[in-house]
Amino acid sequence: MTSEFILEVKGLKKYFQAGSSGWFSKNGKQVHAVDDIHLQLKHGEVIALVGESGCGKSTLALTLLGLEEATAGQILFNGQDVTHLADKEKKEMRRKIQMVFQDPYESLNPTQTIQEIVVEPLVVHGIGANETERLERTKKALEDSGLKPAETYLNRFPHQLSGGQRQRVVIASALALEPQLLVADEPVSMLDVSIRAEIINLLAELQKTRGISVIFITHDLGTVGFFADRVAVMYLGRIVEIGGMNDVLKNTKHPYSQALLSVIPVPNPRLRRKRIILQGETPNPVNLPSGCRFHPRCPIAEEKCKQQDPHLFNLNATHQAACLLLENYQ
Amino acid sequence: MKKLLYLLILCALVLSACGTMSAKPPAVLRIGWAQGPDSLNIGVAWLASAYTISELTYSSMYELKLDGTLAFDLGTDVKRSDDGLIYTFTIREGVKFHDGQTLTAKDVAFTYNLVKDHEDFPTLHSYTEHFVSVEAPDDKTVVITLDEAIPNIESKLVFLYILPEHIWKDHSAGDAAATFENLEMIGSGPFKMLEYKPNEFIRLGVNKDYYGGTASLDEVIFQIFSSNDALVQSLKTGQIDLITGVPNTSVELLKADSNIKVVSGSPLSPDLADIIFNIADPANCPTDDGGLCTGHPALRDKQVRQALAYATDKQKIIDIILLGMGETGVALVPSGLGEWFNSDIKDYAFNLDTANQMLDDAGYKDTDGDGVREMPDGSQPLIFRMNWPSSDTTAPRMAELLSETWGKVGVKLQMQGMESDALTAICCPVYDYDIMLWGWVADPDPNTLLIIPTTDQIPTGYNETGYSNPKYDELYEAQGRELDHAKRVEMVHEMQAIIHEDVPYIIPYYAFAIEAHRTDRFTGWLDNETKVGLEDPSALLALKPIE
Amino acid sequence: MNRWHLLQKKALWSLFTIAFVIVLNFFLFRVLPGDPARAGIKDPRLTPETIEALRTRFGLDKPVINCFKTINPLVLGACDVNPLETQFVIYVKNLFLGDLGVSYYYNRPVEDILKERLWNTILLIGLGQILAILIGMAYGIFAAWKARTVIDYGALITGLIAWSLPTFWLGIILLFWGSSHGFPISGKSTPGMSSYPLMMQIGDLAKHLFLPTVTYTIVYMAEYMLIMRSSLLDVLSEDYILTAKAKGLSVFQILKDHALKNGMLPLVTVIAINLGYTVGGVIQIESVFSWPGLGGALYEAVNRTDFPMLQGAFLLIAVSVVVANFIADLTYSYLDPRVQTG
Amino acid sequence: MNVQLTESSPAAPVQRVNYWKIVSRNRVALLGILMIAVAVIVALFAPLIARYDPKSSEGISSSDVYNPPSAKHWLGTDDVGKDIFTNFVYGTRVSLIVGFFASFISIVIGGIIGLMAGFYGGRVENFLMRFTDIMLVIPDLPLIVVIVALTKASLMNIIFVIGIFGWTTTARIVRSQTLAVKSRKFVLRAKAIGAGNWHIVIHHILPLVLPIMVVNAILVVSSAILSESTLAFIGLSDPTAISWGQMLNFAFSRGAMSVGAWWALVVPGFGIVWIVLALTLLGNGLEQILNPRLESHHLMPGRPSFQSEAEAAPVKTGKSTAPVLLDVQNLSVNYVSDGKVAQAVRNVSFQLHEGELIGLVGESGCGKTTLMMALTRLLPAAGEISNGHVIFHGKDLAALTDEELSNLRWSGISVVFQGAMNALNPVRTVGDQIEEAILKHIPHFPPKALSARVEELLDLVGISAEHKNHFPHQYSGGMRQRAIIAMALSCNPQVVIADEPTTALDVMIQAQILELLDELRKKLGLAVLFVTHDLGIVAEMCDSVLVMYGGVTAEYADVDTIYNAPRHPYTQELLKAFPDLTKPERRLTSIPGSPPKLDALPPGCRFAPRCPVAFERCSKEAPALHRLGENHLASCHLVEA
Repeated sequence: MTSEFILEVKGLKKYFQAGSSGWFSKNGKQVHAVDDIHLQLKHGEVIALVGESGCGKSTLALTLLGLEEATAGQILFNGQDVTHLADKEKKEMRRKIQMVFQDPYESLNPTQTIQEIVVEPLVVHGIGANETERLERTKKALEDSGLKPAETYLNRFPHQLSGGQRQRVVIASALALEPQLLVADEPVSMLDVSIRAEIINLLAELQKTRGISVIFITHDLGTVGFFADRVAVMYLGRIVEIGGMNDVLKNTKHPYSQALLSVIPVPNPRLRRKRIILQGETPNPVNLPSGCRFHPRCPIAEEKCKQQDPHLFNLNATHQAACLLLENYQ
Repeated sequence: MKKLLYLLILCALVLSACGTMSAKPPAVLRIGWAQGPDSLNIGVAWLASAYTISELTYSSMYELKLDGTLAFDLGTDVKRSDDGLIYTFTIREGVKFHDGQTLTAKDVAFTYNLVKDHEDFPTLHSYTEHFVSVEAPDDKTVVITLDEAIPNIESKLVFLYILPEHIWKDHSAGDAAATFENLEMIGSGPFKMLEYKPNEFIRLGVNKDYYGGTASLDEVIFQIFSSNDALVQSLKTGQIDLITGVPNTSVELLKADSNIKVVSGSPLSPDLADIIFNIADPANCPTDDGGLCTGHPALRDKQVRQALAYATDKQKIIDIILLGMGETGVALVPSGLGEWFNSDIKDYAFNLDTANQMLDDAGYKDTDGDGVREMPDGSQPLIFRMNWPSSDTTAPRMAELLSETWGKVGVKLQMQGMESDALTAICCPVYDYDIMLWGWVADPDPNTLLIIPTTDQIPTGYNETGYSNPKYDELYEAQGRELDHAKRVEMVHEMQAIIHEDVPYIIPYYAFAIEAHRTDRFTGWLDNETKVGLEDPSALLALKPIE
Repeated sequence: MNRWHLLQKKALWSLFTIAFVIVLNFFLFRVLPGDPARAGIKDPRLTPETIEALRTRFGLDKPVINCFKTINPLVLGACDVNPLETQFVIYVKNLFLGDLGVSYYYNRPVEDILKERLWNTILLIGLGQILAILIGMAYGIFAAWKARTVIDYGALITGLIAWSLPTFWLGIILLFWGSSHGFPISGKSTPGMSSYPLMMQIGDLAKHLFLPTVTYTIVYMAEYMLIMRSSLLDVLSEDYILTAKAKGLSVFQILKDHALKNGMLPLVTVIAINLGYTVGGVIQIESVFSWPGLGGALYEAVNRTDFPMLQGAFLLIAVSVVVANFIADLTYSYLDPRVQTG
Repeated sequence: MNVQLTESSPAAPVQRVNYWKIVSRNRVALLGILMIAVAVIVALFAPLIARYDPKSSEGISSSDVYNPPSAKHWLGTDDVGKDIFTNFVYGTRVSLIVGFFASFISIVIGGIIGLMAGFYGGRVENFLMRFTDIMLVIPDLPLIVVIVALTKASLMNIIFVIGIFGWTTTARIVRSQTLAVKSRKFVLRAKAIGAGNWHIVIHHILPLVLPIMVVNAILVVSSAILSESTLAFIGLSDPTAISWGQMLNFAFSRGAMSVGAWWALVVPGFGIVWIVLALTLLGNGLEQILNPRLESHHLMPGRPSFQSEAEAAPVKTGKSTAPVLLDVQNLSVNYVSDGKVAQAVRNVSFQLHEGELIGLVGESGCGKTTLMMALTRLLPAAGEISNGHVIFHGKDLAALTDEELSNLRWSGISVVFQGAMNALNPVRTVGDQIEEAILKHIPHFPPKALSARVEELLDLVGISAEHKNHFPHQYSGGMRQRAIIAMALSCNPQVVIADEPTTALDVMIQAQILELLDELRKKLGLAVLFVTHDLGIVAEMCDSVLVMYGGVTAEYADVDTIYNAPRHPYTQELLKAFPDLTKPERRLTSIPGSPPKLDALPPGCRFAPRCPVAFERCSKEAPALHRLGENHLASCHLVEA
């Protein structure tokens, strides 16, 4: 452990070419999927990333894992620059950063058995001296993920499992490598409400017992409230507000965060909240608005918001927001 | 506006059609063909049908009679100089082309010179091979000067149809002659071209001014059918009156029809089917002309070839492939050529024991017991490649039969049909084959067939077998100079005997030409002749419609 | 990308394909075994002078391209030849002038022969395609609507059987039947018909056209029916059909206004993709029925080793297919708004 | 995708059994396999089956040519007097050999090109697919004919040339399948665990591309066989190998037609049809297995409604004094497939009053959507109303004729469907689709006013008039949902059924849509039945809530009661599982297990297996629906008074 942070992201950018580029046509437009992200994650810390679709949270995850090549900026893992690695080093790094995907129906190969799925990372990385040892590890990973007894699952196929069980398999296969950082991309959004809790609880438990750091991407803060330490709200490729869970939920400062949190339905008919409903839709990340990228939809935007692009202002030691109106908050 | 005009013309056409229809119907003979002429320009035409049409629309110095003899057509008299190098022809006077112009000796000389000067007239040009000059001192005299005395000038002139100079002179220079389509086809023959639709039909009208008598017919229409089946069916239903190339398989069917008569016999221009052996000697290979001479060594052994001749069941081939419509072949000159055919040759009678015995005696034994004989030195088995042009539908059937009987004498075949150009490419003078099934079309004069196996023709690729026999070459030269007809016939007979003895070819059969006509619309069919063919226009002139 | 862009792109692409076909067409005949020069000459009994004269006449005496005298067999030649004097450049130049060379067999310009035949083929394909599409579509729609009933299974089985029929064999069988039922069995018209009144000529043409068209229609109808059926089955299980039903539209209205156009999209694609394949069917039909079209020309040219004709027919067929494909693409973009404006 | 074809995996035996089971269940594929088996057996044992030696012409004379079928020659003789049955039997060999080897070449070439293009993408894909496009456009049969004609027609050559030109469709199919597989998350997951390209292709892409390649290969075999026979028919065939096409060629070119020898023409063709049909059937069957199509579509006639139980006393719900618009009494729905009956909804009753908004909640598979579809009889073809009434304006919708029902749909009850993209026809403009609904119910709507009306409707949902002539794909997700709402309102319905109208939308858009719905409801006085699984939305919008579980009413009450005093354990558990943003520190619990399968309902209470407070009676006896208050119903033994 050479660094205080397991992960440090500095000015990370990821742009995509807009539209298809064939032999006959080429256009210079770019999608600003991730645009200048700064983020630090301590060892054993859990951070939740929230935002609407298109805000760049999934791209950010893929870029962190090196599944997308960063356009600019730096990613430090344990203090070591992992932004652009050769294939071999990348492979080594992936052993330490693992990912759980959104759709358990999609992220398991239907032609593989559960055993093959969970043992695959071990084989790829040459972990375990022989078949038996790998099998032992596989079983352990499965049982740790709540699939007990492991033997009954080994020879089954994904389609023979329920959605929750499948997501457990995904988690088991990620944990088999004993990673230090886990990126979970909306791991429960495809599951029925009644079983979401068990997956979240499983992740929380594993995080605690193994002390791994977790980046939890979600659009539903309610589910992770109890186990995330910090929350980052993203809008159009940027983090607009970041802070401790309670800071962000109870003392929301950025107008976008305020709006976003206000419209998440709450199962309490007696609670009559003021909902801030933003009009229109998130602008196209190809043509970004000038100044603050939220200003065209911002209910409290001022003239200066059209010109000036705000950076994150410190609100307190752990709470920051990118809004010009908060510039002099303290 | 244009549309209106078109409509008016249409109406006029309909009216006129009705008008003519109410008059006495013209006597129209309909002939079915499976293949139309490739060109009306006889200079570049290849196909027999083009020659048939030319025969009907043009005159030439001589004509071919149904008995295979040649007689004067346009010519009335000929004088040969003592050295045999100068021929002076006198021609008919007052002959008119279809467009009314008079045909004179100038037209004749023009035609002969045109052909002589045009190497791109592939077939005709060879007939003027020895011509030095052709002149027309007056309107009825044609003088031909040769560089060598030849015995058969009649057969050279029979296909040189007289073209009208006034039309062709504009198309005589360079490429123009070969590209001229000649759709009007102005000639002086008994019929004139009325209408031609390529691949559909040719309509000929009778030439009332024809010097050789006028037909009772008004029109002859050659209808081109694209399949033999359609041809046969149309004859049966009466859509046509005559078909000249009856498929063998349909003979029985047509014979069963009381209104149809089937006539078969040796054709005037027979198609000769050959089994060709590559006997080109690698030691004398025409390498300068691309020769490879890869033929199987066993085939260069006369014993082997004779044994194969004994192992060839010609009668069965005729029975199965021609359904009996042919006679066994002997040597290069087919029986259809009449007196030129040597009927005294005793053919190799089919006998597998004799064949086996001959091969055993010659040392070709099956040493490894696989059913295939090996060379006497044991070097290679008697496995021969056999090829034929893939457009030929009878060849593969013949190959099957040969493979079967030859197999019984320990000879194996690797059979393969090939496109004719590919076949040409391996044939000669490359000699990169073992056995081919191919054929020739015979001229009325045996010369064109007899020249094939001469040594001189090895480098040209004309001699497909690579056969070389000084005695044969000598006889060929001699017959080509022999002006005494009887002596020439004798020499030709001897040459056939040599070829039959040496077996560079096996001639499996001489196929009959088969003609079928309806008897309910016209009389006067020359159906007691053993020969059939349209080459003699008199066959058509004799027809009379039945009222 | 808007529609105009798409059109440009497709057109450019079609041109590129045609260029490729031209090059392929030229070199194919010079690379493959078999000598075009020998093929044009046919008969080994010709004198060398005659062969030379013919070579010159068909332009075969010139080098194929710079540096190559011939390609098969490979004979290198001078590289400093005037490019305009090479066979390839002359070939391309002549193509642009509409000159496809002279048929070895007919001794006539290939373009003249093919021009007549192109129309015959278009007549046959056009009529056959239209009938096949109309009947196939109607039948397919009906079968899909009546899914899981006897009608549907019947359609499926007959469709699969018809689809499995070799075109030429179906042609032969129909020919066999037709020959005993008074149908003409070969060609495009009764010989000599052109001297009869127009109405009779048309009647005669129709009689000749009947069997080939029926053959063509049966074979392709089956395919279109199967595609239309399966594509409509997909469409009919789409949510917007349920929407339409919930709106209270009648079955007929839904089929007409919501299913037909959507269901046709895959059909148009298949028609476009299949055009190349369709031509194969035309060769078979035209050779069975001796229909004087392009396919027949190709077939005859193969049998007669008439290289310029073969080359010309192949080129014309390939170019027609490319053009037809282009038209089908345009049709698709017209039918599917997602392509026009997406 | 339920078919596994990998044979290397340790659990392969299980898969193979599965595979065979699946195939054998598909009658089309089975028939194809049987027909192929016959052909293969004939080919293998040709010398035993054939009655003569095909190469021998022993004893044949000219009288044997084209003999009709007889005891001596079962299928007659051909143009050289040979036995057609014998040739036919041997011809099977050539067809199968050419078909198999040629398609093998095609599949290998096409497979490699398709895999490479699909996997690498970019320039490689561009180049390969452009090349494929060109090859696809160039007519292949003429090309094959030309090439075979110019080379020689040996069996090897024919196989090779057919193989070389038959790969285009394979390449396209493999490419698109590779693309599809590549974009699936498990490939990304494999990358994320550090697997290399080769590993991914072998373990993740190929196993999923292979089944489609097999299907394609079968069709390629059949087209190779057709190509071979066509070539042979044209006269390009190997003379040493008898093939069906060759038999036809000889018969056709040697006069069988004029002689009337139908047997020489029919028999070889029958062979080709047999084998091609067999392959086509198998290919089609396998394709059906790979891409199972829905058993039904929306235009199939529905099953008639009937009453299976005696009339029960009407159940009254709701405290609203407003008149009842939709009165649903004891509604039961069955799904019938293969004679098996599954109860999807059983005896559900509720009353929807004017201006009321009822939320219908429950997990997936609890019968919410089935109930909703049954109301206007939009059930899939297998569904039937097996009991109960849906009374709307005094008419029982369950008993109306199709035509009467059509007239009531949309003008009386309209539906806002889930998944807005699919609910709009992609090839027609949005305006057009709205107009259509209006014209259906008001046929004489003045044409001039029509356009204005559509614009008015769009304006109502916040879409500007310029979008009227746009196609659905030009709309964003939120706009599409708005358009659907506009369409639902186009005929002034009194009842709107909204089926999860905001699922799959972002929260902000969801908020916009919900607000719009709420506004419109108040403005137009609509009664709404709102189907959702989001308890948050229900809490914020609804007046009353109907909680469904396993097709029955678990609990019905006004919204406050449901959230603050739920009586049914299911409702209670559901609430515990649902996150609440205002209480982030609250740990959620989940309900173990999953809702019952409709064809395997537990005896007794349907919730008993998952119920934390279930006791013995629950698994034996189904609880009745108990009335707990004026407006509160629950079906649980525990609430029994």
